[in-house]
Amino acid sequence: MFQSLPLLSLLIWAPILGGIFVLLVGSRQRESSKLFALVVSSLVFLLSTLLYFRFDTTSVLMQFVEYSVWIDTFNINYHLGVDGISVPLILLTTFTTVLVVIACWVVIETRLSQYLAAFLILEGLMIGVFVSLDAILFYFFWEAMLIPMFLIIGVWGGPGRIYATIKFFLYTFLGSVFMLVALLYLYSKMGSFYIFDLYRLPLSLAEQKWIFIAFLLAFAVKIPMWPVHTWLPDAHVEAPTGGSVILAAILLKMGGYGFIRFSLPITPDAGAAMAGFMIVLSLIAIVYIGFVALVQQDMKKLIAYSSVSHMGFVTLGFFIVFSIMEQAGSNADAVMGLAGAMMQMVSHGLISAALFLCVGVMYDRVHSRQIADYGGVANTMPVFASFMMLFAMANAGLPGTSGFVGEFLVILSSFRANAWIAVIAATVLILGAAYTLWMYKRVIFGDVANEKVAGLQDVSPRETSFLLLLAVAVLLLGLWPAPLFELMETTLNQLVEHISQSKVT
Amino acid sequence: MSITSEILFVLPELALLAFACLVLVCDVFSKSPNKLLTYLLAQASLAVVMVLVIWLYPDERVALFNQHFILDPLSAVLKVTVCAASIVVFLYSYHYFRQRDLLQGEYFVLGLFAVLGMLVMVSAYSMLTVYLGLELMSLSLYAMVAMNKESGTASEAAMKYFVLGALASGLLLYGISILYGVTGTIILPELAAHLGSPVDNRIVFLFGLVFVVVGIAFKLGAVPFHSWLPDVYEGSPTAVTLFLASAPKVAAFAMAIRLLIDGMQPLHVDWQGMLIVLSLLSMAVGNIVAISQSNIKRMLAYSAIAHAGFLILGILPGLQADQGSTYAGALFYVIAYVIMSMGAFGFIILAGRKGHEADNLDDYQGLADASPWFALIMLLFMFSLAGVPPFLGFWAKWYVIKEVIAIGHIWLAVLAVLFSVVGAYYYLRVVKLMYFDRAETAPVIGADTQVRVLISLNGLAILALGFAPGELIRICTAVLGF
Amino acid sequence: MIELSEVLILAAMLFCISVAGIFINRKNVIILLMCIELMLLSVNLNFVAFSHFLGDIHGQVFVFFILTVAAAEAAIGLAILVVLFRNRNTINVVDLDTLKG
Amino acid sequence: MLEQSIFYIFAAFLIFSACMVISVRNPVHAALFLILSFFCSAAIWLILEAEFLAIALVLVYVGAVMVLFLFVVMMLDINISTLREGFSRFLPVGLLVAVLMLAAMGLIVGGGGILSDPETGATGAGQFEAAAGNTRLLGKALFTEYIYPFEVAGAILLVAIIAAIGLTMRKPRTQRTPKPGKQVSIKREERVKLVNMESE
Amino acid sequence: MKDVYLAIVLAPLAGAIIAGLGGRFIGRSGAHWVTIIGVGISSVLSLFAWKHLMFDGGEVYNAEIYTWLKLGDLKFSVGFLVDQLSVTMMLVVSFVSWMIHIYTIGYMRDDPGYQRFFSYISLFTFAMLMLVMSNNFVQLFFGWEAVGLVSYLLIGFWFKRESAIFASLKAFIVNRIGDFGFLIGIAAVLMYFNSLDYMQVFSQAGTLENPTLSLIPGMEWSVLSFICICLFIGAMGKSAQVPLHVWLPDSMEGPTPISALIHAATMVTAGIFMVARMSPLYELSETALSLILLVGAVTAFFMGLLGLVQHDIKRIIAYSTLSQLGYMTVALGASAYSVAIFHLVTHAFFKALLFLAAGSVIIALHHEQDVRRMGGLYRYMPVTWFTALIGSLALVGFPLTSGFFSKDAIIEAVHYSQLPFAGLAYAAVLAGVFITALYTFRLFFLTFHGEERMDRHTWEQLGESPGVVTFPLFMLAIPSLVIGAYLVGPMVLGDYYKDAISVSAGHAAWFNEMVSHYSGAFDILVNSWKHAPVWLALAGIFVAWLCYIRYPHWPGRIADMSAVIYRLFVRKFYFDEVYQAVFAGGARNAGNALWQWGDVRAIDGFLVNGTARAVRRFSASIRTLQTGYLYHYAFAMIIGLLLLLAVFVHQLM
Repeated sequence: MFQSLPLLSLLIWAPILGGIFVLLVGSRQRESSKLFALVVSSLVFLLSTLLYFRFDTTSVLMQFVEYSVWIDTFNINYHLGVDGISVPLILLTTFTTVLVVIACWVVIETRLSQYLAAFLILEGLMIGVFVSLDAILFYFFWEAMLIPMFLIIGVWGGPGRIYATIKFFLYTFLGSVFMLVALLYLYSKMGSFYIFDLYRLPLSLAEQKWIFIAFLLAFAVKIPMWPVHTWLPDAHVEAPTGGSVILAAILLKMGGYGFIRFSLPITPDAGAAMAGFMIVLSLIAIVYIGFVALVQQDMKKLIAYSSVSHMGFVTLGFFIVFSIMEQAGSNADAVMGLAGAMMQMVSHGLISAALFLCVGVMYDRVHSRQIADYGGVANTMPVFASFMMLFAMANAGLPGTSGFVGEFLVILSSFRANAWIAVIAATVLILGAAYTLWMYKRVIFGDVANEKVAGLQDVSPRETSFLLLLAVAVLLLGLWPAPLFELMETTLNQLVEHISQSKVT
Repeated sequence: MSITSEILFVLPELALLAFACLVLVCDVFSKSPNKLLTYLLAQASLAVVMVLVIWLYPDERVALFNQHFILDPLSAVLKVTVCAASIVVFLYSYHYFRQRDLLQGEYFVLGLFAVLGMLVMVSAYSMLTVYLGLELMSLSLYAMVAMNKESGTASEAAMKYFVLGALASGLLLYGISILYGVTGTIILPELAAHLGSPVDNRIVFLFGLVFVVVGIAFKLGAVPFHSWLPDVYEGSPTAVTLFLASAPKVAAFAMAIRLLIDGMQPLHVDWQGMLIVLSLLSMAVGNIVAISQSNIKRMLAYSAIAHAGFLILGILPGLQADQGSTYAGALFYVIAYVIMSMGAFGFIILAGRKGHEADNLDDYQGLADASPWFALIMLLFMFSLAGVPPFLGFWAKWYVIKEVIAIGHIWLAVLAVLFSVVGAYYYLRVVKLMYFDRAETAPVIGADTQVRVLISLNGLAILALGFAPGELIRICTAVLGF
Repeated sequence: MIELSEVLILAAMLFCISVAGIFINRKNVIILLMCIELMLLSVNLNFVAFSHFLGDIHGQVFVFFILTVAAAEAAIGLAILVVLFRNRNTINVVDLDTLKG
Repeated sequence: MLEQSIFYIFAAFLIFSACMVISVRNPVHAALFLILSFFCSAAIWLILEAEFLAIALVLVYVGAVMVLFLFVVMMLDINISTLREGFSRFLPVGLLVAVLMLAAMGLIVGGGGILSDPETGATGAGQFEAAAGNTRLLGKALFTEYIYPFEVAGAILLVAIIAAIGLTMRKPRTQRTPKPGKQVSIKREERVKLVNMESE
Repeated sequence: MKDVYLAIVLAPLAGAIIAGLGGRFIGRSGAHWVTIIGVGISSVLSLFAWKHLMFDGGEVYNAEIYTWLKLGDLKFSVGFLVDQLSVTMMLVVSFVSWMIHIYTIGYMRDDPGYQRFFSYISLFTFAMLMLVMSNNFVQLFFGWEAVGLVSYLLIGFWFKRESAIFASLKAFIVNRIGDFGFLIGIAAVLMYFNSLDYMQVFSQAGTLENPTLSLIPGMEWSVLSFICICLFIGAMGKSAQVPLHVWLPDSMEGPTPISALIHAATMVTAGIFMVARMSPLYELSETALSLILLVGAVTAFFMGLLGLVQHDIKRIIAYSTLSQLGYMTVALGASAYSVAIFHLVTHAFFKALLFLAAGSVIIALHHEQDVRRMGGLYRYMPVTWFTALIGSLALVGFPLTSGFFSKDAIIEAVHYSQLPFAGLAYAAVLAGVFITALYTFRLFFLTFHGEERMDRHTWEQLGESPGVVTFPLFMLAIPSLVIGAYLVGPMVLGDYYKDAISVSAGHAAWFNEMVSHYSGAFDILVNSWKHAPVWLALAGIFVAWLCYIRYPHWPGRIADMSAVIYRLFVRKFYFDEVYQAVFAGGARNAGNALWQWGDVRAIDGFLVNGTARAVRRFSASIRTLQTGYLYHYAFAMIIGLLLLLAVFVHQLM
C-alpha cells in the first residue's frame, strides 16, 4: 500500500499542515496540542524510516522521485527525490524533531502551541531542503526555514535573544542571497533549475570560481565556517533548548548538505582550485575554535563553539577529496573523506542535540547556563550525570560513540592529502577532550557547589526518554556505523566519480 | 476607424468619467453623514470599469485616437491591477475616514479621477496623453493628500508634494519639448521610429531623455528624486498613503514603460545606464535610511524607495524578447509590490483608531500577544517585503534579479541582493516589536470586520501567491509578447 | 530672422531662473507657485519655437494643453496653499519642516 | 532684423522680469512681474507665429490665473516683514547650480543642429499650411486629432474645480443651535410616553 | 573457539552493564556477584584458551566478528587475534582483574558508589580485553581509548574530591596527547598499507623499509620510522613514559584497587603490549627503537629517583610503576619484546600485590596514606606484611622472586643491544636497580617497621584486614614468587610466542647470547651472586635499612645537605609546574586571546557589528539630508538632474 505513497511530499507537508493546525486550534488546547504535535512528529519519523527501509543502496539514481510542474514559464518544478546523502539527514531531522517536541513538553510555558507549530513547520521545511531536486525549490525551503527559526529564538529565547536572532537572520540571509544570484546565473546558462542539469553544465574556471564563492558564502555561513561563525554562539546561547537542538542538529547540516549537493558537483574545478583555501579555513575552525571553546564560561556557548570546530571536520572532509584525487588519483580513497564528513554531520547532529538537551535539563532547574553556577551536579543528579558523561565523551570523539567515526575517517583520509592536515586536524583529540571534559568536570563533578545544585531533582522519565533515545543512537552509530555507510556509499562513489571529471570546456 | 467605433475601446475610461461625475452629483445631494451611497457607488464604478477592461481584453495592440491611445494586453493587466488596488484602497479609506469622522464625498470623487488619470497613463501612446494622465492623477492626489483639512502635517505634505511634483512635471515637459523639437512628433511609436534611424544629433536626444527619466524617477520615487516621498507618506492620512503606495506605482511603471520602451527603445543603452544609477541609489538610500526611522509610515516610505530601486532594476532589460530578457520582471514586481504595500499600509489602518494613528513603530510592541492572528498577517507582509520565501515578495525579487542576470549585469544583481539584506533588517524590526517585545498596554485592534477580513485575505494572498506564483508569472510574460 | 537656438537659450534661461527660484526662495510658498508658472512658460516657449521652426502645429496644440493644465495646477496649488495657511498660519517655506528625517 | 531686435528686447524684459519674480520679497510685486513676463512671452510667441496662444496666454493667465494669485496673496494676511529677511548663505551655491545648469542646457540647445529633419533644417522656419490661420489650424487639430487628450484635459479642469472647492470650503457648522420656533410649538405627546406596567 | 573468545570479552561487559544500569535493583551484593562471576568466567576461559593454545596445539585464532564499517575495498572490522601474546595478556588481565574484584568487596565496603565501582572495573576488563584481543588498529584504538575512559572515570571516582577530578582530567588529556600521535600513526598505516588489519599490515611491512615521506620540506623521513614513532607516542601516553608520565602519580587519587588494576598491572602496560604486538614494524626501524630505548631509560632512572622522596604510600608505588614501565620500554627498545612482556607479566602480579597490600594498610589506618604516620605495622598485620615483603622483594629483583628473572633478563638484553643509547640505557637500568631497592624498602621499613607513628585513635583499632582482602593478596603473592622461574625459560628464551613476536636477525644478538648462557632457571638462581644487579639490589636494601631503621635521622640530614636536588625531586623535576604554565595556561591564554581579540573584537566587533554600526550611523547621518525643507528637496533634484546630464550627456561631447 505504501508503494504509491508520495512519501517525500508527505514528509514535507504533513508536519507543516500539522503545525498550521496546532497553530490555529492550539492556543486554547494546551494539552492536546502537545499530544497532537508528538503524534505528528512521531508519525513523520516512522514514515521517514520507510525511506531507509525501502531505499535501494545499489542505485545511483534519485529515488522516491516526485515530479510536477510548478512554474512552467521558467521550467521550475516541484521535483523531489532522495539519494544516499539526503536519507541520513532526513532521518536525523525527523528524529530530532520528535526529541524537541518531547523536550518542550512541560518546559515552554508561553505560547506553547505556537512553539510546537514553529517546530513542526520548521521540520517540513528542513525536509524540503533535503529532498528538493530543483534548485529554486531548494532555495525556497532554504530561506523559508529562517522564519520559524527567527521566531523561535526571538520569542522563546534568553535575554539577549533579539540581538542574537537578528544577527542569525541577517547573517544567514546575507549568505544565501549570493547563492540565489549564483543559481540564477546558472539558469541563465542552462535554462533549467534541475540540479542534475546543473551538474552537467560546462563552465569555465573563472565562472566556476565565482559561483563557488557565491555558494561558499551561503553554505559557509550556515555550516558555519571560520570566520563567519560568530552568529552561532549567540544564537545558540539565546535560543530555547529546542531551538538550539534544531539549530545544531539540522540547520548546520544544511551548509554541509549544500556543499555536497551544490558546490562540489557543480563547480568541481573551482573546488579543486580552492581546496587549499577551504582546507585552511577548516583547520583554522578546528584549532582556533577549539581554543576559543576552552575558555567559555557559558555551557551553551561552549557547545556552540565546539559545533563550529566539529563542523570544521565536515568541510575538511569535503575538500580534502580534491587533494586526494590530485595526489593519489584514486577515487576510492577520496570517498572516505566524504563519507567521514557525512558521518560527522549525522553524528554531530545527535551529539550536539544531546548536549544542548542536557544543558536544557539543567537550565530548566537552575535557570543558568553559566558553568560557574554549577558544580557537583553528579551528587544530586547521578543518572543525568551518566548520560551527560556519555555525550561529553561522544563529543570528545571517544571510539564506540558516533563522534569518533566521522573524525576518525576524516583524519585518516586527510593524511592521504597531506600529513600536516591530519596532524592539525587530530589536535581535536586533545582540544575536544580538553574543553568538553573541563566543562564536564566543573559542572558535574566536585562537591555540591551551592543550594540550587543541592536542590536538584534527577531527570524525570520524560527527560530520560529523550536522553535515552539519543544515547542509544549515539552508541549504535558508534558501534555499528556500517548500515549508514552502506546507505551512502553508492551515492558518494558516484559523486566522486562526477567531481573527478573537469567541467571546464 | 471612425470615432464612434473607437469610443468602444475607451469605454472603461468613459464609464469611469461618467461614474465620477455621477458620484460627484450624488455626493452633493446626499445628506447621509456616512456617505455610504457615495462610497458604494464609487466602488461599483471601479468594479464596472474592471469588468469592462476585462471584457475589452485585446488580443493585439490597438492604437486609437490618432495614436494617442493604445489598448494592449499590458494596459489591460495594469488597468485591472489599478482598479483592484483602488477598490481595496477605497475600502480601507472608507473605514479610516469614517472612524475618524473625516468622511468627505470629494475624497472618492477625486480618487476616481486619479484612477482615471492612471488609466489614461496606462493607455497613453503619445507624450501628450502621458502628460495629461499624469497631471490628472497627480492633481487628484495632491488634493487627496490635503483632504484632511484640519491636519497641519497633511497640508504641509500636500504642499511639498505639489511643488515638487510640479517641478518634476516641468522637467518632464522640458524633456518632452526637446524630444518633440528633435523629432517633430509627440507620438511615441513615431518617436521610436525617429530614434531608430541613424542620427547625428544623438546628444540632443539624450538631453531630452535625461529630463524624461527624471520625470519618471520622480513618480517612482527614485533617489535623488525621492525627497517628497517620505514626507508625503508620513504626512498624509494613512488611507491616502495607502493609495499613494499602491495604484500610482502601477501608473508610474506604465509611464516608464510607455516612454522608455514604447517611445525610446532605441536609446535603450543610454537610459539603461541612467536607470542603473537611479536604482542603485534608490536601493542604497531607501534601505539604509529606513533603518533609522521610528515612524512606520516613514519607514515604509523609505522601503518604497528601495522597492522603486528594485522596480527600476526590473525595467533595465527593456524589451529584447529575442534575447530572452524582458521587463516582465518589473511588471511582476510592481504588481507584487502593490499587493504587499497595500497590506503593510492597510495594517497601519487596521491597528489605528481615532486619536491613535498607530504610526509609530513602538505602537506595535507586543502585538503578537494581543492579537496573534493579525501579528501573523503583518509578519507575512514584512517577510514578503523583505523578499523571503515562501511569500510573493520573494518571487518578485527573484524575477527581477533573474532578468538582470540574464542581461549580464551580475554585479548589479549582487549589489541588489546585498541591499535587500540591509533592508531585511528593518522589516525584521517590526516583527521583533510585535513578537519579541512586551508592551505595558496591549495594542487593541479597533477595525471593523471588513477591514479585518480584507487584510487577512491580503496576507493569505501573499502566502498563496508565494506558493503558486506561476499563473501571475505566466500573465506577466504573456502580455509582453505583443 | 530669429535662430531657433536663440529662442531655446531664452527658454533655457527662463527655465533655470524658475528652477533657481524654487530652491533659492525660502520664504514664500506663493513665489514657488509663481516659479512653477514661469517654468511652464519656458517649456511653452520651447514648444512654440519648435512648432514654428518645424512648421508643425502639434507643438502649439501641446502648448494649449499645458496652459490648461497649468491653470488647473495653479488652482489646486492655491487651494492647498489656503489650507496650509489656515492650519499653520504661515506660508513660510522654512516653516514647512515638521516632516523630515 | 527688425524681428530680431524686437525679439531681443522682449527677451531681455522677459529675463529681467523673471529674475524679479524670484528675487523681490513682496509677493504682490512678484505677481506683477510675473504678469510682465507673460506679456513679454506673448509678444515673442507672436513673433513665432503662435497668435492664438499668445492671446490665450494673456487672456487666461493675466486675466484669470494671475488675478487668482493676487487674490490669494491679498486674502492671506501675510506678514510681509517676516518675509523681508534676506536670502541665506545658500544663495551663492544655488546660483552656481543654476548657472551650471544653464551652461549644461545652453551647450546643447544652443549648439544648433537640433532639428534633425534635413528638409526643414535648423536655419529656416518651417511653413504652416498657408491657407489656414493659426486659430483655425489649432482648432481643427484640437477637435479631431486631439479629441481624446482634449477630453482628458476637461477632466483635469473638473478635478481642479472639485479639488479647489473641496479643499477651501469649510465644513458647515455642525454645532446645534436652538430653534425657538420649534421649541415653542412642541407638544406634550411628542416628548412623554405613558407606559402601563403591572405592579409586582 | 569464537564463542569462547566472545564470552571472554562479553562476560565482563555484561557484568558491567548489569551492575551499572541495574545497580539500584540488584543491590550491592548483587553488583559484586554479577561482576565477579563475569570476570571469573573470562578468567577461567582465558586459562582455557591459554591451555588450548599452548598445550593442546590449538590454532592461532584470527577472524573478524562483524564488519564495523565498509567503504569500497576498505573494511574496518571488529575481530580477534588470539595468539600466544594476546592469550598471555588475556590471562594476566582477567586474572588480576578477578582478584581485584574480590579485593574490592573489602576495600570499598562502605563506599556509596559500590555498584558503580564494580561496573567500572568490569567495563575496564572488557575494554582491556578488547584491546589485547584486537586483530586490527581500529579495535585497538577503541580499546585504547576505552581503557582511558574507564581510567578517567575511576581516577575521578570520588568526584567530590577536587584533587581526584583534577587528576582524572589530567590523565585523560595527557593520554589524549599520546592518542593524538597514535591516531596519526594509524592514519599513516592506512595510507601506506591500505589496511588496518594487523596481518595485512605486517605482511607488507617489508615493502616500506625504504619509502620516505617529507613533512618538513627538505627532510625525508622513513615512513616506517614515522609510523613507529607515532604509534610509540601513543604508547608513551598510555604507559606513562617521560614526558607524558605526569598523569600516573596523580592517578593515585583513585581508589586503591584501580591503582593496582589499571595503573599498575594492566592498562599502563597496554603501550608495552602494543609495541610488542607491532614488533614486525618496529624491527624495521632502528630510529624508533633507539628512541624507545632512550625514553625507557630516562623513565626508568629518573622516575625511580622521584620515588625516593615521596611520602604517600601509593605514590611511591606509582613512581616505582613508572620506573618499571621504563624497564619494559627499555626492553622493547632492545628488541627484547618477549622480555618486556615477561616483565610485564611478573610486574602485573607483584605490583598489583604491592598496591593491594598498600590498600590493606590504608584500610587499617582509615585511609591514611602518608608513610610518615605509619610504622611497626608488622605486629598488627602479619599477612599484609608478609605479602608486601614478597611483593617488595619481587620488585627489587631479589633472587628467586619473579621480578628477579624478568628484570635480570632486561638488563642482560640491554647489555647486548647494539643500538645508539644502549650504553646509556644499560647504565640507567643498572643504577635503577639500586634505586628501586632503596625506595621499595624505604617504603617497606617505614610502613611495617620502626617507630609506630600513627595517631592514638588509629592505633587502637589496628588489625589485620578481612579475608576478602587478604585472599587476593595470597593469590597474587604466589605468582609473584614462582611465575618468574617457571616462565623464564619458555617465555624469554623458548619459542613461547612462536610467530606472535618477530625479531629481526640484526637485533637478535641478546637472544643468541642469552640462549648460549642459559641452562635452566635453577642455574640462573644459583649463579645469581655473579650478577651485579643482585648486589646492587642488596645494597639498596641495606642502605634503606641504615637510613630508615638504624639511623632514622639520616634522611633528613641528607635532604638538608642536598637541598637543591631534594627540592628538584620533591617537585618532580617541575614537570607539572611547567606543563601547567605552558600547556594548560598557554591553551587558556590562547583561547582567551583568540576569543576576545579574534571573535569578540575582530570578527564580531569590527566586521559584524562594525558593519551594522556603520550602516546605522550612515543611516542616521544621511537621514539628516532629508531636512524637511522644500528648497533642499528641489535642490537635490536639480543636482541629480545635473549629474545625470553630466554623466550621460556630456560624456558624449
